[in-house]
Amino acid sequence: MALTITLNGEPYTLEGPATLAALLERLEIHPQTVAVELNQDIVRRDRLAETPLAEGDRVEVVRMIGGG
Amino acid sequence: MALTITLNGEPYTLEGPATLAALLERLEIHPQTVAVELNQDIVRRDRLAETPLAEGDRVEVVRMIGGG
Amino acid sequence: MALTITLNGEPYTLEGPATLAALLERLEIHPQTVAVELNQDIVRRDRLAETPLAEGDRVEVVRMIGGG
Amino acid sequence: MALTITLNGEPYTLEGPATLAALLERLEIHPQTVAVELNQDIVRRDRLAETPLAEGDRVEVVRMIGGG
Amino acid sequence: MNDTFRLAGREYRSRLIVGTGKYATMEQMVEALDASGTEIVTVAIRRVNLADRSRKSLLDYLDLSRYTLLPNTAGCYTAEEAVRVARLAREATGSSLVKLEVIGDQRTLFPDNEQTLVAARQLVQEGFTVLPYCIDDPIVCRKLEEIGCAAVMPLAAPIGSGLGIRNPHNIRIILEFAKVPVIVDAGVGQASDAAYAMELGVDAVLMNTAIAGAKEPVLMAEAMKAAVEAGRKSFLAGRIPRKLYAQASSPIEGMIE
Amino acid sequence: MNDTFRLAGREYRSRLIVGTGKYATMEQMVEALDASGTEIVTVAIRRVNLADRSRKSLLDYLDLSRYTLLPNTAGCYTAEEAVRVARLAREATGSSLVKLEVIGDQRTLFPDNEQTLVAARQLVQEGFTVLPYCIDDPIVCRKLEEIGCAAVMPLAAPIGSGLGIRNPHNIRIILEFAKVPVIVDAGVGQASDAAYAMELGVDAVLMNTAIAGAKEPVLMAEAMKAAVEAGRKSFLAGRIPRKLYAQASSPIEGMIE
Amino acid sequence: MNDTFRLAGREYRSRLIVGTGKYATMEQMVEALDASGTEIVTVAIRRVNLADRSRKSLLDYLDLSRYTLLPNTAGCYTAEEAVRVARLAREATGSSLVKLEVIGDQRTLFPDNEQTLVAARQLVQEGFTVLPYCIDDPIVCRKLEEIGCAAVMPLAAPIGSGLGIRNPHNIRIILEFAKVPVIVDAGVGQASDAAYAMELGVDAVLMNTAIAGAKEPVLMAEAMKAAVEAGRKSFLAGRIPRKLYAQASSPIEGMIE
Amino acid sequence: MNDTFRLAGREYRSRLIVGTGKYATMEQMVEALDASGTEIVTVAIRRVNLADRSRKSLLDYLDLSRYTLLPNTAGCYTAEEAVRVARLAREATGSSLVKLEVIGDQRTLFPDNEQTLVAARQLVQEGFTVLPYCIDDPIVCRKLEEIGCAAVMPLAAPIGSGLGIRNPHNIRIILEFAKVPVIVDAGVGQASDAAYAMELGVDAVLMNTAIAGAKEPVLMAEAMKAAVEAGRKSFLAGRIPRKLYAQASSPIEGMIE
Repeated sequence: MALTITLNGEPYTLEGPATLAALLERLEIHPQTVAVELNQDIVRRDRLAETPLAEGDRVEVVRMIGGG
Repeated sequence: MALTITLNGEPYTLEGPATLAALLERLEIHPQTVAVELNQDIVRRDRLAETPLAEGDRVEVVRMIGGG
Repeated sequence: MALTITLNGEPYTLEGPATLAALLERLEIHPQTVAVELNQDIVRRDRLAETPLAEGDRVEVVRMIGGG
Repeated sequence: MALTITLNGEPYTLEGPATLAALLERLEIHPQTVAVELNQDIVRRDRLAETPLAEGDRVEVVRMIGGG
Repeated sequence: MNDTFRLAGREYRSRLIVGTGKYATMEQMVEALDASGTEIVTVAIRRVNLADRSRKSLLDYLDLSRYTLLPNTAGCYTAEEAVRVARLAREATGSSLVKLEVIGDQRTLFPDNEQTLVAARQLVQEGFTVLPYCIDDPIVCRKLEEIGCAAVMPLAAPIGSGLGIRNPHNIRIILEFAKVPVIVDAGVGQASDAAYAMELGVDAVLMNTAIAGAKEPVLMAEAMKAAVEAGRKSFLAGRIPRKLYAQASSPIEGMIE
Repeated sequence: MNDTFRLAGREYRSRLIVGTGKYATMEQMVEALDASGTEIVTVAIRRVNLADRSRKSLLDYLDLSRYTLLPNTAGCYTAEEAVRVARLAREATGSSLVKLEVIGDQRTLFPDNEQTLVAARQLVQEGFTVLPYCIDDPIVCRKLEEIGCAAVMPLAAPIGSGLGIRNPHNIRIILEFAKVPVIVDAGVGQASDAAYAMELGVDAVLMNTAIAGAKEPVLMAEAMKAAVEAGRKSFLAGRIPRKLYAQASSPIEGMIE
Repeated sequence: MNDTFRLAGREYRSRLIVGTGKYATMEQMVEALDASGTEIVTVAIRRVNLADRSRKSLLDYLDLSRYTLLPNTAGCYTAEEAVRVARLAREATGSSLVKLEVIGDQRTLFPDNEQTLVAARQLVQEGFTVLPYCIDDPIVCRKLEEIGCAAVMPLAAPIGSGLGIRNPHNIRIILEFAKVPVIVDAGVGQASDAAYAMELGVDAVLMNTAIAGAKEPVLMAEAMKAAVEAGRKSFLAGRIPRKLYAQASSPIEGMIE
Repeated sequence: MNDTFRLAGREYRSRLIVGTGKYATMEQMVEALDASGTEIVTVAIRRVNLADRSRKSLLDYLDLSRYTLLPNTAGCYTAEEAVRVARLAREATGSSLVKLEVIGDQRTLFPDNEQTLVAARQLVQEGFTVLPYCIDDPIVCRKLEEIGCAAVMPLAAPIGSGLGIRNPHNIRIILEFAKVPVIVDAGVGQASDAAYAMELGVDAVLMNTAIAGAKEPVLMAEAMKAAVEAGRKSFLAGRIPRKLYAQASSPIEGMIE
C-alpha cells in the first residue's frame, strides 16, 4: 500500500506501512546525524522506530550545516 | 456626610454628596486647564458635573507642565 | 623696427619702440584691471607709460579670476 | 696646578695637567659606556687618552638612559 | 525654497520641535521657544500641585495660536501607564497628538521598545496620533509605522546625554525604509549635531536639554534654529562627493612661469 | 548679539569666507556669494587670456563695495613663485591682503609648510597682510604667528576632499595657543562640518568647492551661511556637558500612580 | 594569566566564537577554525538535501572533542519558527545550547527583538541555554537577562556589514548593567574591531563573515585570534588616560646644554 | 607566513618598536620588553649623573644581542641640538641609527618639522641612518624620504596622549606615496590603536607610554605584541568590504517551512 507524505516540503511516496526509522533507512540517512519532525513535533531519535507514518504526514529531516 | 477619597495620591476629605465638578470648584481649579481621572477612567470635561464621588474613590487631577 | 618679446609665455612681435602702456593699449587691456611684470619685476601701474620694452623682454600680464 | 673646567654644566676642579681619559678614570666612569664632548665636539673613545684638558674647557659626559 | 514639514496632516515651516522642560524661568522658556522658531512644543502631564495654587500654569505662557502642543508620556514605565497618561493628555490639551514614551530604565532613560509597541497599538486603535520615541532600531521603526504611527522618533543618543548622533548608520537604514516622517528625538548636544541629523535626511529634530541646559538657552535656541535650517538646506543642496584627496579650487591653467 | 569678526584691522559680520572658483557660470557665483552672506572672497591671479577678449572679467561681477578681495597664490610650488604671485596680486587688486598658499604636491594639494614659512617671512617683511593656508600643525601655526601673519588658516582636510574636520584635536590645540584669528581653510563638505568647526572655536571658515561643487550651489551657500552662524552661536551659548547617559527633560515629581 | 571565559557552566580559554558558514571549502573552514583558536562554533540547521547523498556532512569535518557546537536559528522570522528550529537543533546536536536569532527584515538582517523576547521566554522555559542575538539596546539586553538567557549577544553592526562597533556607547551601557556574559555578535570587519570590542570589556566576540569572507580566511582567522587576545589583555592591563596633549616619554633632566 | 620587517638593511620579525622610558623599575622594563617581543628599543642620551655612581646603567639591563638600540634626540628644540645629541649617541652606542626628534613646543611635544628637515639633511650627510619623528604631513614625509631618511615616523597623536590614530586619512596618503618604511610613532593608547595602525598598512609601530604607563605594563606589552601581529595579519588577509547592511552568514536555502 503506497503512502504519500510531504518530505522536506516535497511530495514523497513510499511503500507502507512504514515508520520514520524505515524512511530514514530508505533515504540512507543515519539517524544519529539528523533531527526529525513529524507534523511539526520533534520525534526523538529513540522513538523513530516506533513512530508509524500516515498518509499526508509532513516530515522534516534536518541536520547541521555551516552557519554563522 | 463626610467623604474620604484619594486625591492625587493623598487622602482627601470633603463634604458629600459631591460631584467632580464640585471638587474642582472647591480646589479653585478651572476645569478647562486640567484632565480628571476617576478610578483610572477619564471623566470628560462635560461629564464632571454629573459624576458623583463615592467613598474611597481615587481621583487624579493633572495638567500640562514643562517637559521634553 | 619690430620687437619680439615673450608675452605670457608666448612669443609676441610688435612695432617698436614701445612702452608697456602701448602694449596694453594694443592688446585692448585696461591697465586698471591687470598687473604687469617685466622680467620678473612688477611694473606699477603709474610707471607703465614710461617703461620701454626691449628685444627679448619677458612680460606677464595677469588679472584676477575665480579661485578658492 | 689646579684646572677648573665645566663638567656637565657644573664647575669642576681637578689637578692638572690631565687628559679626558684621566678625568673619566677619576670619575670612575668606564669609557666604553659613555660619549664625551669637549667644547661641543665629540672626542672619540680612542682619542680620550691623548686629549688634554685646558682651563675653562666645557666637557659633557653622557650615556644612554631609558627613553621613548 | 518652499520646503515644508508635513506631520499628521499639518504643514510646518520649522523642522525643530522643542521641549518646555528644565528652563530656569518661564520667561526664559518663552524667549527660547521664540528664538528657536519652533511651531511644535512638547509638554508633560503631571498632577496639579494642590498645595501651590499661586503659580501660573504653563498654559499662561504658551501662545497656542502659535505652537502645536505635543504632550508626552514621559515618566511611564509600562504600556498601561503610558496609555493612561495619553488619555489624560488628550483630555487636558484637547489634542490627540501624543509623544509616546515608555521608559525602560530610570538611569539611562532608554525606551522600552517592547512596551512602546504595545502602547502604540492601543493608542492608534483609540484614535491617537502617535509619535513614538524609540531606539534607533530599523525593525522597531518599521513595526511602529505598520501599527499606524504618524512618525517614528528614534533617539540620537540617551536623553540629556548630549552625545549627538551615535549611530548614523542606523538612522540611514531607518530613512531608507520609512514611509512616515523620521524625527530624531533626544541626544543632541550642539548645533552641528542637529545640522548633521538633518543632513542624514531626517524630517525634523526634537530637543529639550540641549537648549534648556545650555549656559545661554536663548542663544542656543537661535543656534539650533539656524542649524536645523542649515542641515536641511545642505541635505537638499546635494553635497560634493568625499575624496581621499584633493581637487583644486583655483584653475591650473594660466599660471605665470 | 554684537559678535564681529576682526581680521587685519577690519570688522566683519560674516565669518564665512568664500572662494570664487569652479562655479558653472558667473551669474551662479554672484548669486551664491550673495546667498552666503560672505564679506571676503578669495580670487586667483592668472595670465590674461590674450586670445579671448570678449569675456567679461571677474571684476565685472564682484561688487567691491561689498566684498573684500583676498587674492591667493594658488598653484605655486615654491616660496619664490608665491612671493612673485603675491606681488602681482597686490598690484592687480590694490590690496596687500594675501592668502598665502604654497602647494607641496599636485595630487594631494597639501601645503608645503617649510616653503610657506619662507614665503611668509618675505611677504610680511614686504608689508603684506599674510593669511597662510597650512597644515593643522600647532608648531607651524605658532611660527606663522611669530612671523607676523594676520591669521593662521589650517586645513580641515585636503582641498576639495569634502571630508570635514579630520583632526579636531589639532584644531583645539592650535586654538589653545593662537593669539591671531584661526580660520579653517579647505576640506569642508557639508553644513555640519562648518558648524562643527565654528563650535571648536575657530574665528571663521573658508570654503569654495563645498559650495561651488554642490548640486545646487546657491542653496548650499545659504546652508553654509546658516551653519556658520549656528556653529558660532552654539560655541558662544555653551553646550551641555556630555554624559554616557541620561538626564530626564520632564520632571519626575507629580507622576500619576 | 589565568583568564578564562565562563559560559553556561563551562570554561573556555578562547574568547572568539566562530561561524562555520560561507567558506570556499570545508577544508578551508577546518583550517580557519583551527587557526582561530576557537572552542565554540556556530552551526545552522537546514533540511537534509535528499538529492545529494554523496556530500559529506559538516559533522565529518568538526572535531566535537574540540569544539562546542552552538546551533543557531538563523533564517527565522518569527518566535514560533525560531522555537521550532531550536528544538530540531537540540535533537540534531544533542546539546541544549542555542544561538537565538529572529530576523526582522531580510534586507538588513536586523533582529526582531520583540519576537526574540517571546522566543527566549519559551526556550528558557523548555530548558534551553539561550544565547540571543539582539540589537545593542540596554533594555532588550536587561530583559533577556531577566528571562534567564545565559548571555546577551548584541550586534556591533549589521550581519556581514563589516562596519565594526557602530555604537560603543550602547555596548558600554549594556556592560555597566549586565550580570551575564556580553558577547558582541555580528558586524566585525577587521582585527582592530575585535580588539576594540574586547577593550570595551565584552566577554567574547562572535564572527563569521569577517573570517570566511576575507581574501585569505585562514590568515584572517589568525589575525582575529591575536586581536581578541590583544584586546582582552589591553582591557585587563588598564590603558593610560587620554590627554589632549603630551607627556614626555624621555626624561627632561640631564639634557646637555 | 614569512613576513619580515626590513629597516635600514636589517630584517626583523617584530614590527613593534618599544621605548625604554618611564617604567617603575628596570626589572619591569626588562620584563615588558621581553613580553612585547620587540627587537628594536629606543633609548635617550643624557648626562651621566656624577653624584650617583652606585646605580647600574641601562646597558646592564639590555641584552644587546637581542635588541637593536635606537637612540633618540628627545628633548632637543633645534636642529643644532639634535645633531649634537645624535653625534653623542653614535659615539655612546656605536651605532649610527638615530630616532631624530626635534620638539617644537614643550607643552604639546609636537615636532618642529622645519627644524627636523634641517637636522635630517645634516645627519644624512654625516652618514647617520635617520628615522625621523614628524607630524602626519605627507609633504614633510616626502621631503624626509627625499633627503635620504631610512623611514618616516609620523605621529598618531601627541606623545603620551593615548588618543590613537587621530587622522587615518593622512596616514593613508603618506602610505600611498612613501617608498621607505612608514612607522607610526607616538599617540597609541590601547591595543586596538596599534592593530588599526597596522591595518592601515604601516610597517611598524613605535610606542613607550602606552606600555610603561599602563596599570600593568607587562600585560600591556603582551597585548601590544598580539595587537601588532593581529593588525599586520588582518592587513595582509584582506578584509571584507564595508556595506551599510547585511549579508547572511547562514545559507538561505533549506529552511524548514
